[in-house]
Amino acid sequence: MKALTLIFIEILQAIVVIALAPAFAGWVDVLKCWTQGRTSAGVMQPYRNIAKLFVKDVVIADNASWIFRFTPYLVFGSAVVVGSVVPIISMNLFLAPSADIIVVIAIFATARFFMALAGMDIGTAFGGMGASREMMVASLTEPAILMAIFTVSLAGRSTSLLHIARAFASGALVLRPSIVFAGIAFVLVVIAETGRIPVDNPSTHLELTMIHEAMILEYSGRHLALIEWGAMIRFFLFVTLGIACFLPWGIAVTDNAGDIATSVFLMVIKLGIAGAVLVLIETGLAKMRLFRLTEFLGAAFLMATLGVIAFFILE
Amino acid sequence: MNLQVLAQVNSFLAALVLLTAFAMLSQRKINSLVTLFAWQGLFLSINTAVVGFVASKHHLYISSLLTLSIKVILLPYILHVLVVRLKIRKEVETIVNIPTTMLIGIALVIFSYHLTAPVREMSTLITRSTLAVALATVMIGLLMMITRKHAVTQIIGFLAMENGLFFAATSATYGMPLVVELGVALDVLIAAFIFGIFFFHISTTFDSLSVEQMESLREDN
Amino acid sequence: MIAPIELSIISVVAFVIPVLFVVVIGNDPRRLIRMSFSVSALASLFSVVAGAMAVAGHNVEQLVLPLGLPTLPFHLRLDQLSGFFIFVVGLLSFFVSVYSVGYVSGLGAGKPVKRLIVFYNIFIAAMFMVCLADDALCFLVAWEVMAAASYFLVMFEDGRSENRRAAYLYMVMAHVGAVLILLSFGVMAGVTTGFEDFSCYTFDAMRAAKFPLKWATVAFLLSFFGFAAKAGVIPFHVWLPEAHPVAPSNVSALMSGVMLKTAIYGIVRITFDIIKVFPWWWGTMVLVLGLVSAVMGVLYALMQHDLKKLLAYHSVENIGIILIGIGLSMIFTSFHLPVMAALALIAGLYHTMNHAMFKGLLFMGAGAVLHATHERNMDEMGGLIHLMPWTSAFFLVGCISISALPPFNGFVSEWLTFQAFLLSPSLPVPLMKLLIPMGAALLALTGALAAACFVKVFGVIFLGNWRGHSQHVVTEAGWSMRAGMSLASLACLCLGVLPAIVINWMDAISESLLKARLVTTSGVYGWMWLTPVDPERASYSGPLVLIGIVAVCAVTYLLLHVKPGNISRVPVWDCGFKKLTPKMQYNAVSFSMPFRRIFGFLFDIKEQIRLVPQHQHPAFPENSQYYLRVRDRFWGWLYKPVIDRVVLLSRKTGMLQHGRIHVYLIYSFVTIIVLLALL
Amino acid sequence: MILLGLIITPFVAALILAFIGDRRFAPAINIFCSFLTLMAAVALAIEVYNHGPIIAGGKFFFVDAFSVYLSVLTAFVSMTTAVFSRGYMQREREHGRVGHVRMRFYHAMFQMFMFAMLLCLLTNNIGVLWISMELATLSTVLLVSLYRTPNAIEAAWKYFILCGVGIAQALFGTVLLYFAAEKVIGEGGEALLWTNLIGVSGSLEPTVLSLAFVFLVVGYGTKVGLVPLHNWLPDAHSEGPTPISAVLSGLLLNIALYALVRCKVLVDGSTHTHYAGNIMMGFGIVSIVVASFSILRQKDIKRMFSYSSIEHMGIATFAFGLGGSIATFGALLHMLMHSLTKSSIFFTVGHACQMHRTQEIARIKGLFKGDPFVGWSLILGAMAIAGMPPFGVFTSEFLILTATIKDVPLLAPFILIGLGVAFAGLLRKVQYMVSGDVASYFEPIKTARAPVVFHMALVLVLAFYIPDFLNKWFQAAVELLK
Repeated sequence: MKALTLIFIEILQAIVVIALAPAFAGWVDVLKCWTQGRTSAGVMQPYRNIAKLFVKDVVIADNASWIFRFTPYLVFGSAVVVGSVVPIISMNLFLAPSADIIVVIAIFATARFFMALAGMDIGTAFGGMGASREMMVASLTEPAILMAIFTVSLAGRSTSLLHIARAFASGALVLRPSIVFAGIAFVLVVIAETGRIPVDNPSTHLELTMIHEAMILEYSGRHLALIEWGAMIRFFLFVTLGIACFLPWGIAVTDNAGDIATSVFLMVIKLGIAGAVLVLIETGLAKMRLFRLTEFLGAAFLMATLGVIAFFILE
Repeated sequence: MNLQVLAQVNSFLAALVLLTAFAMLSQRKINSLVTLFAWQGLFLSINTAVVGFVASKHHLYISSLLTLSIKVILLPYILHVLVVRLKIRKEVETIVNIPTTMLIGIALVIFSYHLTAPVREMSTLITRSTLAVALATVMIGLLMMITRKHAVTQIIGFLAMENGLFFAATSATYGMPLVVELGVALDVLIAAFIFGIFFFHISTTFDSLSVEQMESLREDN
Repeated sequence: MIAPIELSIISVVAFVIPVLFVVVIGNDPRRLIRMSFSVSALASLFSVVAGAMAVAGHNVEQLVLPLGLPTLPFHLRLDQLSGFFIFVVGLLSFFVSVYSVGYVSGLGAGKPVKRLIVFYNIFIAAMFMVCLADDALCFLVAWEVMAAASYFLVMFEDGRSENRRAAYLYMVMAHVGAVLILLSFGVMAGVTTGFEDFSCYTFDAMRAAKFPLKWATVAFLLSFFGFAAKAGVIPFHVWLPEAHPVAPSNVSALMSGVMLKTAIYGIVRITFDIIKVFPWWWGTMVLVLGLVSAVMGVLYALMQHDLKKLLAYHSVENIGIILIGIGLSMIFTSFHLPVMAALALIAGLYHTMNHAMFKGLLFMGAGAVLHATHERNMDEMGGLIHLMPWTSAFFLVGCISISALPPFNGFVSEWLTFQAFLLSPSLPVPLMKLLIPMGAALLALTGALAAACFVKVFGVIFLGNWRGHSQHVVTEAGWSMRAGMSLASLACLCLGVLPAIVINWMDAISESLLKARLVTTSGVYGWMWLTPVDPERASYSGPLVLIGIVAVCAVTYLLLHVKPGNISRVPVWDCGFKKLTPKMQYNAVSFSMPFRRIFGFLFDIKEQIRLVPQHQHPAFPENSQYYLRVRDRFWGWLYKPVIDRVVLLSRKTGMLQHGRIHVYLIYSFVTIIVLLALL
Repeated sequence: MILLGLIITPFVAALILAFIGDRRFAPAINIFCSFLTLMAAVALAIEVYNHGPIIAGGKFFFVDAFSVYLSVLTAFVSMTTAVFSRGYMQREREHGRVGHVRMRFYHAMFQMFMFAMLLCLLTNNIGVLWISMELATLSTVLLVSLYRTPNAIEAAWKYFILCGVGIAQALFGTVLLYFAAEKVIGEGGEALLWTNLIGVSGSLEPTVLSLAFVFLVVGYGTKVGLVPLHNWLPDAHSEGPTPISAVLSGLLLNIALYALVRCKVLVDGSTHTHYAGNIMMGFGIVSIVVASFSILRQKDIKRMFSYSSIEHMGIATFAFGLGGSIATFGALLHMLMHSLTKSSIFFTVGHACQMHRTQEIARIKGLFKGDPFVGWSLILGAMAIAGMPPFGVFTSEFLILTATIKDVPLLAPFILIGLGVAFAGLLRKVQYMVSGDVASYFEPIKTARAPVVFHMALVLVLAFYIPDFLNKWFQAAVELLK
């Protein structure tokens, strides 16, 4: 019985993740349009895009190898797997122990690795450019993200997401400087990781500025759909990851339906707020030149480091 | 004759040996060098004989005769022949000028006197005081080899050193055992033949006996 | 039942057989190659078994050979540590020997194959002896024989001047290192244990001895730098990127994969087994050097476009990572935190094994590529995945593993290292507390850069289109080469997916060295979960992650193919203008351009762009030439001055011999005067 | 009896060879006589091994472990050298570098040289020791100048003069020794007999002996080739015929060192201080450093290896000076290893030079391809002499270094720097010569492999396994010299 509930929760969470991710992306777009005074296409637009792509045929360059075709599935699959270990609606996921926060980051890194390879597979200049830039950004992001994790896991005395979330949720809502610094760092990192302004512009195909788009330029049909969807899930997961690490209050501890329902409800609200914050940042800033990114990510790293130092000095 | 006299004779001869050494050091002409060398040998052999008489060591007479025959007659003769054959007429130019060489020589004498002082303390022989002279002769021979640029003069310097050694042997310790004396004499003889051969090789290869041409094996460039 | 140590000795002796083959059937190269390398493979398997048994069976075996000096015969000893390294060496040399059957026969006529076979076997045997040796003399003999054999292997193609230069540089560095090691043994035996007879040159005696701190430090520094010269720790790494590329690829696989590890073995042996008690700054020094090597190594690698040179620089990086683990372990040990020390040590050793596997795999792959293309410059390659599907697949496995990505093995050891880092708060020294997180960040940076580097490598060599000027007929590697690579990739996967089992096996090492075990905590969730410290702290399940990803991929694939949508293959969309050419692809140099911009200050970069302007339209240049040269800064900083000094001194000594006999006589004259005056 | 045979054989051989001159079978006779000598030496060694030291010929001869092991070594190397020189000198004649007369002279003098060295080793009389040392010099002087080239003559002249001066100083030292001895023992031949001297060394006058030692060390040190008395050595070794270089490097230096060590023992016995030892250590260190740095910039292959001889003699001298059982053991082993290795190196070098008709390193290349045997034996020999395991030189250097680190740790770095630099220098040049493509002017020749193989095999085996009797021998010698 217990086992069944656990499995049910796992499946439920997976479904929530897969289903809600496009909506969140759509919500962010809507907010963006509002802040920029445009009329939006509505929250459901991403679903329409994905559906449209799925019905379309696939066109592949004739020198594409199996890597090119395998990557979309991997991107999607890795995103879903991560989605089933991050505590989003409940704190007892039986799969959660199979991957702690470092593993989660590493799984995303694997997806990115293959994405970059796919970018280079066709042998166009754009693909290579995208791959090179993506890996560069990633390599600068990695230290910052690790520092943030370091702080959190110092505070939570663990790197396992469940335990971190539990540790914070059980404690009262106190303002700890280390966590605040780490949180800020994490936000910056999320912006970089998910390719939002000012690091990258998801909605542009302006050749010389694009990073992520450059890599997937050759994709079409269901492959593109999977990649887009995977990217949305990734975006969604990063945000929920932040939520789980920095404000996990309200995530269901028990298994009864009521708690889970409330935690889903709370989660939606948190996501809404998080989206708003991101949009504010995005509209507040302009796209940076590629080699100014070092400063941006340096700031993130600095924040995270301050977090660690603050932890040791002030707490 | 009593010992005192003989001791005086001995030291007198030592003085002569030293004198000849200095004379060689100052001498420019090779012929006269050879002559001086012969004189030195002569004094040496006389001295050996005297010491032999004093200490009644009869093997010393033999070595005295050896000296006479080799160092006074044979070697000077060979050298002379060589000098004539190889037509070595010109004077030998020195690296350091004569007076300086002299001063160095004197310094050497003093130094060796200082060195042999302790030995003289413990020796009971009447000839002990001449050890310093012997050492000085060796040193001066070496000095001569250093300061002369000519193969023959180097050889003469070498032989002068041998003389010094021989003198040391007789004066410090009434002569080495006979077998050693003979061996040394034999070696000197062989050496004489070898440098004889050498002179011919050198003069045929370098058409002169000056050592200065033999400076091609070098690494300082 | 034969004892492990005897088994290992048998395998060492067995390596002589191929040498005999060279004498006996030297006239039939094909047969010679096949037989000798299969014998080497067999012999390596013996050692694998011996090592595995030695680690599993919790006892120490010793043996004294009737060889060596009358007063100091050769002592051998097989304990958990040496067993582990013998296991690693044996495993890789088994794979490589299998691979070599095909590789060496493909070398082509005119190559001195006999030489290769002879020294190949001596080399491996010597590595085993290094791990077995239990006294200074035996160790040094084995160590130097190993160096000499590998020197001749680097000299393999002695016609090429770069080989000669590399081999020479390598040999001199190795010898200097050996001299330092000899000194440190001398200090430990001669100075600290009152030297009665030669028995104090056995490691047993050194273990028994109590070292005063001053001399212990001297000995440690000497031996550490001696081993560092072998391991290629920055700044002693200059020989490594020269020597590894020019050797035959199977040899580079062994050199990079396991020869460097013998140095790690030496460091662990000296610090944890012989000296045992040390201040925390030793560990800090090791840690810092490790970090520097890791970051600099990967950055230099990123700048390379010569495949094997790039891999060689990655060896520097990975040695750095290993040293990070060992350094952490030393720090924890000096603060008497045995369990954490055990974790860090296991992390380091696990990475040792992993690096052996994937670096061996990568070099074998590189060998296959070179073999097929006769090209070392990546910018002349491309699109090989279509021509060499198997090789590319295996190489990809290597790339993922070395980039520390799950579910392969590189990730596990780096994850363990991170866990070790995360335990630093329990250190009593505040400084360490603040510094060690930085180290973790640097390690993360290293991992990410490695990933970038291998995206470049795989992308440029195997993906895209052929860039080469010479359209060379490229064919897939032969069966034996594929067999060797597939075995190695399998090892990578297993070590990545089932770490819990391996670590339970390795635990004996930490128990024998540090008297602490991980199993007590790591066994909680069974073999599927790896929980190094305690399940509350961290946990990773390779199998589940793998299965999960595979399952989701499969399901989505099936769902999307219930109604088969058709895939149309078309030429690449060239935006409507002139046809795309392979020249337009990103190549190694352009891929690493952003990194050059960001980390440029670390290198000595010379970059020129020459535009030949068109006469009517200066705006549109006729063509442009691009020249780039990235150099190692350390050569100018560290080595050139020393060399200049030595040359100057030798010129000075030449002054002594300047030909004038008078001067020589004066020397003798002055000598005697001086001695008399001193009297 | 055996002893007499051992001494007489080379002497008679010299006479015979001088008599028969340059016949076709002269080399064979040369080899045969050397072989007889070797047999005699081995027989003598066995006797000494069984019955301890021998005093014979009215106390004229004295053989103990130290001298007998050196005489076996001498006989052995001289035999292999004779084997090597057969083909070598034959080719030299074909190349027209030597004629009938000189061949006659060569063979006779070769044996005479052996006689002189054996006499050095076997005599009991310090004076005779000196005489035979001088004889050894004189017999090789004209061999060095055998080719009559200007360089050869220059080299021989320097050899003659410098060694003559040196040896003269040694004679002065000997005189002083006698002077001190006759006080205790009384006049006459008795006072120069080693067996008597060692007995009473305690009561010899220290000041005189230390004075004597200065002259002895400068004298014999000149022949050992200690810096700064070494200048004759590179010239003589590089300009003479290669077999002579082999025996000069491999044997004569040993003999000179032997004489020096004998005297040192006496001086130590009398002064009871480490005075003599310190002087020898000083010379040793200076020789090691200077020689190793000189190796770096040699252009002539034989010169380079003669510098390495200086370096190794420096090591041995240093070790004897250091004293103590380990260092002395190491020094003895080092003398053995060095003679074997160095002579085999000179054999291979000789082949290489004849193949390329030059001694210039820059013009010798591609030996691996040209003649693999020569190439490999050259580079392995170079590694052996540079102190790489698994060759015996490493073992002895290991022993010496351990002793150094224990007694005078501060000097160890100097030795190690010297060894390192020498290694780098040797390897660089030798690597150049063996690798690469064959030169256009390269002409293959029939090589004498047996000597090289013998020597290297011995060096290799002795590195791993020192047989019991040899060990006992060395121990006995160590007891004598401690």
